[in-house]
Amino acid sequence: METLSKKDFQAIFSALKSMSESQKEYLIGLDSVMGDGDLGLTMAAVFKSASEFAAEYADDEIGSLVMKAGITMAKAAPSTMGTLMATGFMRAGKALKGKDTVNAADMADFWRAFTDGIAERGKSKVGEKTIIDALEPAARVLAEQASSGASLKDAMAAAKDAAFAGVEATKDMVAQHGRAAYYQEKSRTAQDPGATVGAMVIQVFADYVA
Amino acid sequence: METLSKKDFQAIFSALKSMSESQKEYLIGLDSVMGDGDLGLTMAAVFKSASEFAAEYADDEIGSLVMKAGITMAKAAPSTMGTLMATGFMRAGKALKGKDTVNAADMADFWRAFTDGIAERGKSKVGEKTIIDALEPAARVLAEQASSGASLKDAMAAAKDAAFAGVEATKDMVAQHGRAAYYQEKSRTAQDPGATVGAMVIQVFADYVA
Amino acid sequence: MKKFLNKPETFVDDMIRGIMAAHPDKLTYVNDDLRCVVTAKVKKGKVGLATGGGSGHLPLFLGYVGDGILDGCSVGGVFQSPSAEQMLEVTKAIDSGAGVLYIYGNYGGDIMNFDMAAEMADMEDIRVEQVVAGEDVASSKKGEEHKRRGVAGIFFVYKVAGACAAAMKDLDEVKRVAMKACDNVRTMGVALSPCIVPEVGKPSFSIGEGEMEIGMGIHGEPGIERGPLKSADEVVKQMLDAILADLPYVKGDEVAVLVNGLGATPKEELYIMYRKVDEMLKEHGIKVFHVYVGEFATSMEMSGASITLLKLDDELKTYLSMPANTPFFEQVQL
Amino acid sequence: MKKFLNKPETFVDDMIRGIMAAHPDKLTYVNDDLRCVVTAKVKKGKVGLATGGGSGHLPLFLGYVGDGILDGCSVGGVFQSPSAEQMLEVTKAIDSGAGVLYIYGNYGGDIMNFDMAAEMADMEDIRVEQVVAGEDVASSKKGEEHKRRGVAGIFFVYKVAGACAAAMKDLDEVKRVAMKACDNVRTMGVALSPCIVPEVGKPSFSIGEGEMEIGMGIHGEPGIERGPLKSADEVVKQMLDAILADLPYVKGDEVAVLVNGLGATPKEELYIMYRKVDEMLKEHGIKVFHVYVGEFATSMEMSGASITLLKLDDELKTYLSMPANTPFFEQVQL
Ligand SMILES: Nc1ncnc2c1ncn2[C@@H]1O[C@H](COP(=O)(O)OP(=O)(O)O)[C@@H](O)[C@H]1O
Ligand SMILES: Nc1ncnc2c1ncn2[C@@H]1O[C@H](COP(=O)(O)OP(=O)(O)O)[C@@H](O)[C@H]1O
Ligand SMILES: [Mg+2]
Ligand SMILES: [Mg+2]
Ligand SMILES: [Mg+2]
Ligand SMILES: [Mg+2]
Repeated sequence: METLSKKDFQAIFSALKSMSESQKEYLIGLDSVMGDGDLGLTMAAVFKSASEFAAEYADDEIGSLVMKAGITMAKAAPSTMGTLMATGFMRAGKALKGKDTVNAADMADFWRAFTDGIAERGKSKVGEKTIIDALEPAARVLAEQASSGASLKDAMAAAKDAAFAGVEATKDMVAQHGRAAYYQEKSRTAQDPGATVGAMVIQVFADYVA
Repeated sequence: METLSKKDFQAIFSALKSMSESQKEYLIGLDSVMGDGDLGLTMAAVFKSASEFAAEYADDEIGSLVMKAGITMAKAAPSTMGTLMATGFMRAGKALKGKDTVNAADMADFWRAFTDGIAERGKSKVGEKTIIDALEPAARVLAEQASSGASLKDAMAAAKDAAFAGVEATKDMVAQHGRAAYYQEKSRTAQDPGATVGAMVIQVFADYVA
Repeated sequence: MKKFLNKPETFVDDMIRGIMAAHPDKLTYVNDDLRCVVTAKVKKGKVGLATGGGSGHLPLFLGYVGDGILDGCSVGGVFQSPSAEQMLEVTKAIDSGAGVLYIYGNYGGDIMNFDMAAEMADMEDIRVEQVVAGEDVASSKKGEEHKRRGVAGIFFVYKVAGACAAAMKDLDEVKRVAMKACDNVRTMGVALSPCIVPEVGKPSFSIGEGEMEIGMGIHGEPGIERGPLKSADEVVKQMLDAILADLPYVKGDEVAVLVNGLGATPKEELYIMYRKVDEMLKEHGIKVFHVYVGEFATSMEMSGASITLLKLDDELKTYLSMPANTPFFEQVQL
Repeated sequence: MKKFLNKPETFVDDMIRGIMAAHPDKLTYVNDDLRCVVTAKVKKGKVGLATGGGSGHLPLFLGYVGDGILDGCSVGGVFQSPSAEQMLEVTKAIDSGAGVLYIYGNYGGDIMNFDMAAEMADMEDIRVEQVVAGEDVASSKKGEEHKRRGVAGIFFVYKVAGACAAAMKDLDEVKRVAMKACDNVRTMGVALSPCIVPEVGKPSFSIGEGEMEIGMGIHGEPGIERGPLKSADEVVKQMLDAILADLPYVKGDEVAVLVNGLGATPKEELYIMYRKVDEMLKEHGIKVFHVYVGEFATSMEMSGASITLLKLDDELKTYLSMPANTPFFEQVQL
C-alpha cells in the first residue's frame, strides 16, 4: 500500500477508536500516577467522535476530512490532550489540503505539521516530557525516510519505533508542563502518558499500512 | 439635714467619685465573673466626669445640675452601666426641675424617676438580676418613708438597707440581660455587679445625709 | 487567630482609617472621632438617616452610608454598641432641619444607646424617630416578633427608607416606609463555622466538622437546630419553608430576595443556594422582582449564609429600585 | 469539607443555574451549554470581549460580563480550563462583525484552548485578537514577565478594555488599550489558608497555624516566602515594596489600587491593609486616583489577600472612570 485514499483514512480513524477503547484502562492508569486519570476517557471520547465524523464524510479530499475530524475532537473533550490531539489533526489536515491521496512524502508532511502544531499550541519542545517526545523523533525519521525514497510501510514502521523510543526516553525526564510539572524532580521516573498516546496513534497508522 | 442645696449635690457627686475610685478593683472583680470586667473602670470614669461637671456648675437649680451631670456621664463611658447610670441621673434631674432645694419627698421623686428611667431604657424589671433589683426596693421604701413623714436621713437609711437587700436577692436570680444572660442557669449564684453599684450609689447619698 | 491586623486594640480604628483613606470623597467623620462616620455630602433639607452598631459586620453598618441610603453611622468596637454620645454627634452632623431617623438592629446595647441619643437629641431640639429592625425568624417565635434579632434584612429597610428620604419625603413618611419594610421582611441564617473577635483571640463557640447550625445569630447566638450539614438544597428548603410560613408569603406575592454570605462562604455557594430558592419560589407562585447575592451583613470570617425575603408593593418597589452609591454598595436605577 | 453544595459533580452547573436564575435580564448562555455565558444584550457593531477560565474564582471570570465590560465568558470546572469549543461558541455569539478580543490569564490550559478557539474562529471568518494578562510579580522574576500568572489585576484590564469597546473603538484600539493596562499593572498576593476543590474534598496544600505564604498563587502555586504571620503593616510593606520596585512605580505616578480578598478574609482586614498601602504611597509621592477594596478574584474560601497597582495616564483614567454594570460589579461614572 503506497498511497492512502479517503477510505483508508476512514479506516484509520476507526482503528484509532478501537485502539483508544482497548487502551482506555491502561491510559487511565498511566495518567493517574501524576495526573487526574482522565486520559483514557478523553482519548476514547475524542476518537469516537472523530471516527463517527469520518465515517459520514462525503467528499474525497483527505485534507479537509482530517482537519474537520480535528475540529470534531476539540469539541469532544476539553482536557489538555484532547485539545492537543485536535490541534495535531487540524494542522495535519491543513498540510494535506487538496489531496485525494497520501504517499510517504505526504505522510511526512502530515506528521511534521501535526508535531509542530502541538509544539506551538503547547509551547513545548523535546525533552520536556510531553507528547512531543514521541512525535518529534517520529516526524524526523519520517522525513528522512521519505526523502530517501522509503516505502510508506517502512517509513511508518521506522517512525513508530522512533516514537516508542521517545516514550522510553520520557522515563528520565522532569515534567515541564501540565499537572505532572507540580511534582518537579519527583516526576522524573514516570512514563509520560501523553507521549504514550502519541506513539500509540502513530502505531495505528503504521499497523494499517503494514 | 432636712433639705439639700446645690452645694450638697456638688458634694455628693464628689463623694460618688471617691466611692467609685475606692471600689474600682472590687467592681472589676465582680464584673469579671460573668461580664467583661470593665464596670470598675466605667464607673470611675462616669463619676469623675460628673463630679468635675458639678464642681463647675454655676446656677443654683438642682434639677438641671443633675440632668446635665447625667448627660456628661453618657459621654464619658459607652458601656451598659454608663448609659443606664446616665439615664438615671438625667431622669432624676428632670424630676427635680426648678428645685433649688431637695427634701425627703423630692428625694423619693428623684429615685422613682431614676429607677423608672433605667427600667424603661433597659426594658428590665425586678427579678431579672440587674441594677433594678437594688433600685426598685429602695425607691419604694423611700416613697413610703416620705409619705409617712420620715426624715431625709431615716428615709435614705431605710432605702440603703432595702437596696443592699436587693443586691443579696440577686444571688438567687438568673440573669435576663447583658453578657451574664449568656450563662443562663449558671448565672444564678453570682451577685449582680450592676445591682451592687446601684446600692453603692444610694449608700453615698445615705451617708451624706446621715 | 489568623488575621491581617496590627494590634487587636487598634483593629476597629485601623479599619476606619483605611476606609477613610480609600474613600475620602464619600465619607468623613465628626467630633474628631473616627467612629462617628458621616457622608461627605449632607443634603440640605433632607431627612437624615442614621444607623450604628458593633464592628465586624461589614458592609454593615457604615457601608450603607452614601448617596441614596444612609447619612451617618456610629461605630462600636467588635460586636459592641457605639455610645449614645457618638450617636448624638452623628445625629447633629446629619440633621439639616428635617429631623433624623434612626434605623438599627434589635440588640440590647444598641437600643439603650439609641434611646439615650434620641433623648439627648431632643434636648438639642433635633427631632428624632426610631425604627428597630428585627426579622430573624429563628430568634423568636411568631407572635413575639418584637424580640427578633435584626440581621441582613436591615439592608432592605435602609434601602427603601434611604430612597424615600432621597425623594425628600418628610420624617413621618420616611419612618412609615421604613416600618413597612420591617413588617414585610423575614430572614433565616445558617452557620458552618465560628469567627474570632480580635481582642478575644479564639472562637467564641465551635461547630463540629460536618455540622451546621440553623438559625444561629451573627454573634454566635444559639440557633434552633444543630445537626449534620445537609445538601445545599435541603438546607435552603428548611430555611425558606420557615420564612415562607412566617409572614406568611403566599401565591401571587412579589418579593426581593437577598442571599447573604456571612464572611467565608464563597459566592459560588451562595448561588448554588439561590438556585434552590428560585425553584421553591416558582413552586409557591411567588414572583421575584430583584435578587441580591453577596455579602451584605457578615460576621468577619464566619462561614455561613442567610436568606431574606422582602414582600413588595408598588411603593416599596419604587424605593428599592432607586439608585444608591456608597463605597460598599452601588446600584443603578433598576 | 464544609460547603453548601449538592454533589461535587454538579457544583459548577448548579452555581451557573443560580446565577442565570438570579440575573435573567443580564446574562444568558448559548449552544444549550450553561458554561457558555454571554451578556443578555449584545451591542451591534461593538468589538466583542470574551474571557474564560476555571471556576472557583468568582467574581472572576463570568462576573465581569455585563454593560461596559465583557460580553462573554466560557466557564471551566473548578480550577480547570473551559474547552476551545466553548470559547468558540461564546465567540460566535458575541461577534457582531467588529471582531472579538480574548482577555485571559496566563495559565497553560487556558492559553492552549484560547489559541485553539482563535484558530477555529478564524476558520469561521471571525477576527480574533488575544491579550494574556500576567502581573503577579511573585510568580516570575523581572525580565520574565511573560511567564507571570494573571490574577486580580486582570480586573483592570477588563475594565479599561471594556470601556474602550463600549466607546465603539475598533479591535486594534481595544487590544492596544488592554495591552497598555497589562503593561502597567502589578499584583502580589499572600495566603493564610488553603481552599478545597469540591471534587477533591480536601485541601490541596496546608499552611501551618500562625503561618502565611507570600506570593502564593490562587490555585496554591508555591509562593516566594513562607513564614510566621506578621502584622498587617509588615505584610503590606513586604508586598508593596516588591510591587513598587518591579514596574517601577515612581514619585509623581498616579495609580488605581485594588485590595482584593481571596475569599474568607473579611473586608475589615482588607481596609486595615489599605490603611498601610495609602500611607506608603503617600511616602513615595504616588497619587491615588481611585481605590477598589473587596473580592475581585478569589479562590473560594481561601483566606488571604492581594494588592494590585495600575499606573494610569489620561487615557486609562478615562476608561477606568466609565460606568459598568454586571451582576457582580457596578460602577457609576467616577
Ligand atoms: N504544554 C504541553 N505541550 C505538550 N504536551 C503537553 C503539554 N501539557 C501536557 N501535555 C501532555 O498532556 C498529557 C496529559 O494530558 P491530559 O491527561 O489530557 O492532561 P489534563 O488531564 O491535566 O488536562 C501529559 O502526559 C503530556 O504529555
Ligand atoms: N437591660 C438592662 N437593664 C438594666 N440593667 C442592666 C441591663 N443590662 C445589663 N444591666 C446591668 O448592667 C450590669 C453590667 O454593666 P456593664 O459592665 O457596664 O455591662 P457591659 O460591660 O456588658 O456593657 C449588669 O450587672 C446589670 O446589672
Ligand atoms: Mg489527565
Ligand atoms: Mg483533565
Ligand atoms: Mg462590663
Ligand atoms: Mg463593657
